[in-house]
Amino acid sequence: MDFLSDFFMRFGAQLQSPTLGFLIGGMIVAALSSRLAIPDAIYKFIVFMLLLKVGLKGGIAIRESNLAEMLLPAAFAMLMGILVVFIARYTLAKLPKIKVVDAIATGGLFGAVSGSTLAAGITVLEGQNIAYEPWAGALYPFMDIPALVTAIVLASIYTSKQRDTTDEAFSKQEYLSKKGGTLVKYGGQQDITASGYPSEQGSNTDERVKIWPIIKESLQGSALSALLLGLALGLLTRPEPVVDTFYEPLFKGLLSILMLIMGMEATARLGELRKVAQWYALYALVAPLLHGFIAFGLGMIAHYATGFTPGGVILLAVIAASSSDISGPPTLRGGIPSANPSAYIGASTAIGTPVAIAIGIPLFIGLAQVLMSS
Amino acid sequence: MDFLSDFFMRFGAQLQSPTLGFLIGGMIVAALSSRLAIPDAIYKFIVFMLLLKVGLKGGIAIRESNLAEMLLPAAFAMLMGILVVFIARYTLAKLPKIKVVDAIATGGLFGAVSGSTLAAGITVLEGQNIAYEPWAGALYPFMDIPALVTAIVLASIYTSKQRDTTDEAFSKQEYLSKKGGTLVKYGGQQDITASGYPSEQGSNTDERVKIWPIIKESLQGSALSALLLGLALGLLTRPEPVVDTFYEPLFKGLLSILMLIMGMEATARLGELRKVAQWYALYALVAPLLHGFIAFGLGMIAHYATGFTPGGVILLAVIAASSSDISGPPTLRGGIPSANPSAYIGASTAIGTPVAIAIGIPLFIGLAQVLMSS
Amino acid sequence: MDFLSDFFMRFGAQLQSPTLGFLIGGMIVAALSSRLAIPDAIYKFIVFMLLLKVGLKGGIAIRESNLAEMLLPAAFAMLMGILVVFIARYTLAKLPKIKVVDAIATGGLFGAVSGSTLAAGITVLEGQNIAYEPWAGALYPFMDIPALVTAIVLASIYTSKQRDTTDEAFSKQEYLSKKGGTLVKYGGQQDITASGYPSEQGSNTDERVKIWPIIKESLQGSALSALLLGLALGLLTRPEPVVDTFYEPLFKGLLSILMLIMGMEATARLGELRKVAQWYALYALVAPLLHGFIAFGLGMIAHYATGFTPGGVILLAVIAASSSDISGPPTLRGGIPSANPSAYIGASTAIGTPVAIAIGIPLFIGLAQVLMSS
Amino acid sequence: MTQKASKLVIVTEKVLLKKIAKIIDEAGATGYTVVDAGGKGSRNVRSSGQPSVSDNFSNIKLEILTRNRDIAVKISDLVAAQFFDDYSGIAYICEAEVLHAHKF
Amino acid sequence: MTQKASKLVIVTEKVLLKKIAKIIDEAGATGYTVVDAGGKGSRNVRSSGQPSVSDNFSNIKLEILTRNRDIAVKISDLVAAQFFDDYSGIAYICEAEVLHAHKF
Amino acid sequence: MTQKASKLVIVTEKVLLKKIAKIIDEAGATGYTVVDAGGKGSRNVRSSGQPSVSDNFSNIKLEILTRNRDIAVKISDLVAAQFFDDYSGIAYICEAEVLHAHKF
Ligand SMILES: Nc1ncnc2c1ncn2[C@@H]1O[C@H](COP(=O)(O)O)[C@@H](O)[C@H]1O
Ligand SMILES: Nc1ncnc2c1ncn2[C@@H]1O[C@H](COP(=O)(O)O)[C@@H](O)[C@H]1O
Ligand SMILES: Nc1ncnc2c1ncn2[C@@H]1O[C@H](COP(=O)(O)O)[C@@H](O)[C@H]1O
Ligand code: NA
Ligand code: NA
Ligand code: NA
Repeated sequence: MDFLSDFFMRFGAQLQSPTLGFLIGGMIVAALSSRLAIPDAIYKFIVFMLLLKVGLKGGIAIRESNLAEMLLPAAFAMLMGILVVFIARYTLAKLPKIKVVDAIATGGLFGAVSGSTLAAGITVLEGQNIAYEPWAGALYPFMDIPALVTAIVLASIYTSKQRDTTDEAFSKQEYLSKKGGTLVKYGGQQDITASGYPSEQGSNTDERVKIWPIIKESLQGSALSALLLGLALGLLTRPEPVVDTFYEPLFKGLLSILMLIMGMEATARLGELRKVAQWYALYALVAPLLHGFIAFGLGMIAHYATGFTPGGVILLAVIAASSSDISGPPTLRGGIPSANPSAYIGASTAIGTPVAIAIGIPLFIGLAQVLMSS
Repeated sequence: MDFLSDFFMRFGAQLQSPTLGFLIGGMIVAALSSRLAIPDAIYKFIVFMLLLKVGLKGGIAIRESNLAEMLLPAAFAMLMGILVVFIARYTLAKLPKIKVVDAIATGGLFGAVSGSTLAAGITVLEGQNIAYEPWAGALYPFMDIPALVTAIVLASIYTSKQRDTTDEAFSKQEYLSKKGGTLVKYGGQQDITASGYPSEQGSNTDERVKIWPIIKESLQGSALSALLLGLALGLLTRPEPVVDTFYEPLFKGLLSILMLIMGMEATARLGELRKVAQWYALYALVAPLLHGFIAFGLGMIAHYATGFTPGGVILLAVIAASSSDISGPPTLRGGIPSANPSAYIGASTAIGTPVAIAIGIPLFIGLAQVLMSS
Repeated sequence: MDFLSDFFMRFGAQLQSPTLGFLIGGMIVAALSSRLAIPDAIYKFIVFMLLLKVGLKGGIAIRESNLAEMLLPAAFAMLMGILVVFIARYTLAKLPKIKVVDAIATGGLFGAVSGSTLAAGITVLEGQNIAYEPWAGALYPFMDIPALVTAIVLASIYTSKQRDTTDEAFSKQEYLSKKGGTLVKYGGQQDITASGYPSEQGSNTDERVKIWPIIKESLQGSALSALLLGLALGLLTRPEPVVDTFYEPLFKGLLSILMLIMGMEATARLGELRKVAQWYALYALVAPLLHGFIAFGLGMIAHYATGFTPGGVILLAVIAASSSDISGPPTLRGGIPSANPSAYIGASTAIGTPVAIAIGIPLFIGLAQVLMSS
Repeated sequence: MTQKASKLVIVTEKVLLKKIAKIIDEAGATGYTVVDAGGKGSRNVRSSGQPSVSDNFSNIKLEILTRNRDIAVKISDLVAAQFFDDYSGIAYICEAEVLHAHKF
Repeated sequence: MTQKASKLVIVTEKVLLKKIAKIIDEAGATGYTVVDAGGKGSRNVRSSGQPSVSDNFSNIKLEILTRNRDIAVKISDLVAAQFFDDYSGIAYICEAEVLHAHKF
Repeated sequence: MTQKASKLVIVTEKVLLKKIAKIIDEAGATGYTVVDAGGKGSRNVRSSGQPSVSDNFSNIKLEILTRNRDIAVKISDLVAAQFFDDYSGIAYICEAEVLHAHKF
């Protein structure tokens, strides 16, 4: 009882943070169909600034830290990235009316990491003076890439299996339809088609999924590039003056604007989410917290094993709870083209991210304070 | 004599402020047809930042203030918004070669409020350490919306009356021209037309002006949305940390850039203004000061009645003097489509705003110091 | 020996500066074909902010300084601008496979000044607490404009001479080809042409190169406009509050982002440079340092003659070493349309700017410390 | 296997986008494409209050492919009747052949 | 002295730009022009994960002039076969006459 | 009640916009529409010194509707003669029918 009341009090306090306020403000503004819009250039620049700063701080920190400490958390991050996709594969994908590729792609996006959620987590921690390993932000790619790779590989295996099955069935049908002249002809009016030659493309190619191109594609995305660039600059040069006078002081403020955008975006994507099966909404509501809890547990193991700080444990849980909103979607659009982007982007942006930020962050902080404050 | 010399000395001192310098600098740069351009994304972002900050500060202030104090100034703001439109209706609209709808729209724009002028006023006040009610910025919508609504309603009433008169005349003409086959045919070449079916649209619709859609349209505009969002966030969350470290310190600098843009814009719009009757230029020169003086008088009533600060009186005069440059024009374009945007945008942006900032602000400050410094 | 070891130590220390780190980081990021991109609006805004600030500081400084001091350095800056073009005309243009107009345009670009390199020089000086005349930034136009004017004039003279020669040859050929019906017809397929009427345009026009339009064109460019606007505002208004709280603190940080962009740009332009004769690469490698050394020498004369500070000497060398990347190219594209932009933009952006920043700045600082530190 | 189509092009003020999109939908067209545009016409006012210093492109160009010329003309007529008295705009039609489409 | 040409227009998702540019090159077209576009079609998903609040225009419109109608049709067929199962897109052809070009 | 028209399309470098606009005006066309464009042609240099990292679209596409084919050809010829020696560019003509215009 004491545990619970303590927890709820702390949880409640979090709800007043400006970070959350801007997120919810954005959701409401968009819901009232305001014409307020933050220009795309500003949005991209803010994301760049935030991730560069996380990278710079991480790089500076790594210079002075014992890298061995990072090993266990990094391994757990990788594990989480892969695990999340398999969870989606064996839960979401099994639900009625859910296309398997859509479910896998959704798992990939929820396994991947959101820079804005990570930045929000860091800001809230700093607002509460909770210490964390400054290199914790560098766990991002360790979870992000494995999640995207796993999703794309799983989807490719699944679709190539499917195709084999269909091909057999199809070759018969083709035989029949050939007499009719045109392969695809529905009704009198419909005499042109979108793709013209369905399924011909993949017919006789042996497509083994290549993993390296997927990793490269991820690393080349704008979000990871900014983070890794920051890491490298922090590690190899002496950027402290510019970090302390520019990137650091602007961080919190830029984040508040990003939260506003994410909130507006969440509302805007809700419509898209409505067009797909409602199971996506349920998944998007539950998955962030579930993933966060698992990662929190893994983090606690690292806490007791190698002294991973409570702040670090919280951040690990936060990035696990987060779902990618910037870098993930285009990678998945290219990697699993047959998946419906409305399903995964809707689920992630409209529900996953708000849940991770608004519920996840305060939840994991409250939990850490109760469980590790000794 | 002493009064005047004192006043002119203070007025002169204002002219050296950087705010004004950037405004005039922008005007000159554009007049020399420099290719210097501030990207549109930056412009929109600056306006957003400034209005959000005004809102945040206002919201934080309202938390701790006696809302009853706001009542009288808010009522005066509403009064001013409505009054300004009627002034235009019974002065500008009566001048020769002036279309009534154009005059009403111009009145609406001058009654509405300019975020940049408001921000300039606040910055100058702070530069001079003149205290003002922090919620004074929240008077914005109380003047802005009534002005736009009044203008659109007046214009609708006017045009529907006009149409009734024309319709009678027209039905005869139509009868005659029908023999000719085509309704609209000028000369041999001119066999296509812009609208095709003139006046048919409004023929048998009973158009009572609906006020709520106009208010909604105003509130949903980007400027008011940003201000109200800031107000709500300031009121309901605890944004002080991010306001103090981000929005507040950037305010003055961002304003200087906005002043530059407004100056460039003023020069650019001068050409448009030249195409309409010169009365618009005269109106745009006189109206801001006249409106400011009336509002100043009302503000003084509030000063003596409820202790409205001199700074507050100045800001009330400044927003009355200001004419909308961001949110107003699209609302009017939609609400009074038949009004010529060259008339009202030219008058407001090319002359109204520079006059309000460059003459109005120092004038009202000087006045306040002389009249209320006791 | 002592001299050299001392020099190399100081030179080495410069290589760790964040300015350089971001430049190289950008080059690498682009080389790894990352999709990281800084929006164009941000890029333009940063350049504007940096040059405005250099201008503002310069203007404020000029208010309090003895303008006579500026005379000699300004004269040397002009001399350098002109000299650089003639150097290109009598070295680069004489190399095999090099078109003369291309070489002249390249000389113009290398004689002109880069705002980003200047800003980098100032930042590094300030990081090292090396004093410099705050008006040194105002030397920019004194070198930039003469270089562009000289290049355009030289190219015009050259092309009009060429045309006279060709015209004679051509008139005969024309006579012959007229029988064939079409003037320009290569092969059976090629019956349409790009320009249709080759050389007809310039036939009977007496084109004396007008210098004033070129100067005006330069002054109206966005970079020079921002600098001169800042100068004027610094000189005539009292912008100190906004400079100290906004432009100054953001300078270093914005520069770091600009360096990143310049680095990415350098890599991106390398491909273009590869398409032109390799001599451009060699020129771009050697010229910045050569120009810098000459200017350094001239600066030392001013140092001993009128007490020009070592920091001022370094900045003079840096702007001489710099090659224009923002304002120069469009001016040259318009002024010498027949020159191939791939040649000059590639040489300047891909190699010239990185060399000036990464080698030039530390080199001249080291040199100054060794030669003038007494 | 191609399909003759009419391509209606409307260049007009950006503020009208939503309203015209509704007309297009209601007329039964299967879609439209829109790009930001600038331009000059009889009124060289570009309205909308956007700062022209920072952004000159406040026209839009809409392209609507229809199987049936009548639908295109109908959309054009409706748009012109409703807006071209008060707003800048031009509407013209070209011929096209649709090769591939998801729904046309 | 003009040259009859076919103008192929493809409106599709921005993510495909590089891949389609490659197809165009390989098919032997001499060039293409591309503009940012928005639009509405059968799927009104605009993909790519870009925040629609801040940017609605994530389609592109490609225009390819070819001397030879067959090349245009071939490009269209290849693009449609490869992408239109999974991505939004429409392709149509118009007639044009090239007046001036550097290489056509 | 439509009006046959020629639509001239010019794709060229952005720096030329003002100069070409002047030629269009002087040739007596009633207006033009311009959009930002990118592209690839024989010279794939896009000039103008804009950072290609941050902005790839430095072509413009101009469309000019003229009642009279000759005016279109004349504009095209003038633009080509004056600029296409030194600048990237292509010009072509299509047929169109103007349905509604303020002045055409
Ligand atoms: N002759 C024309 N050719 C191409 N575009 C035109 C033409 N006339 C007008 N336009 C476009 O239509 C818009 C509105 O024209 P207007 O209503 O005449 O001002 C202009 O801003 C141009 O973008
Ligand atoms: N009938 C149409 N007319 C013009 N553009 C269309 C049409 N149908 C589709 N489009 C464009 O093609 C894109 C993809 O269409 P779709 O694949 O049907 O979603 C849309 O976003 C539109 O930009
Ligand atoms: N075959 C083509 N189809 C469409 N656009 C083209 C074609 N050729 C050239 N262009 C456009 O014209 C511009 C200039 O072409 P060029 O002068 O050949 O470099 C290119 O950047 C393209 O945008
Ligand atoms: Na995750
Ligand atoms: Na007002
Ligand atoms: Na130089």
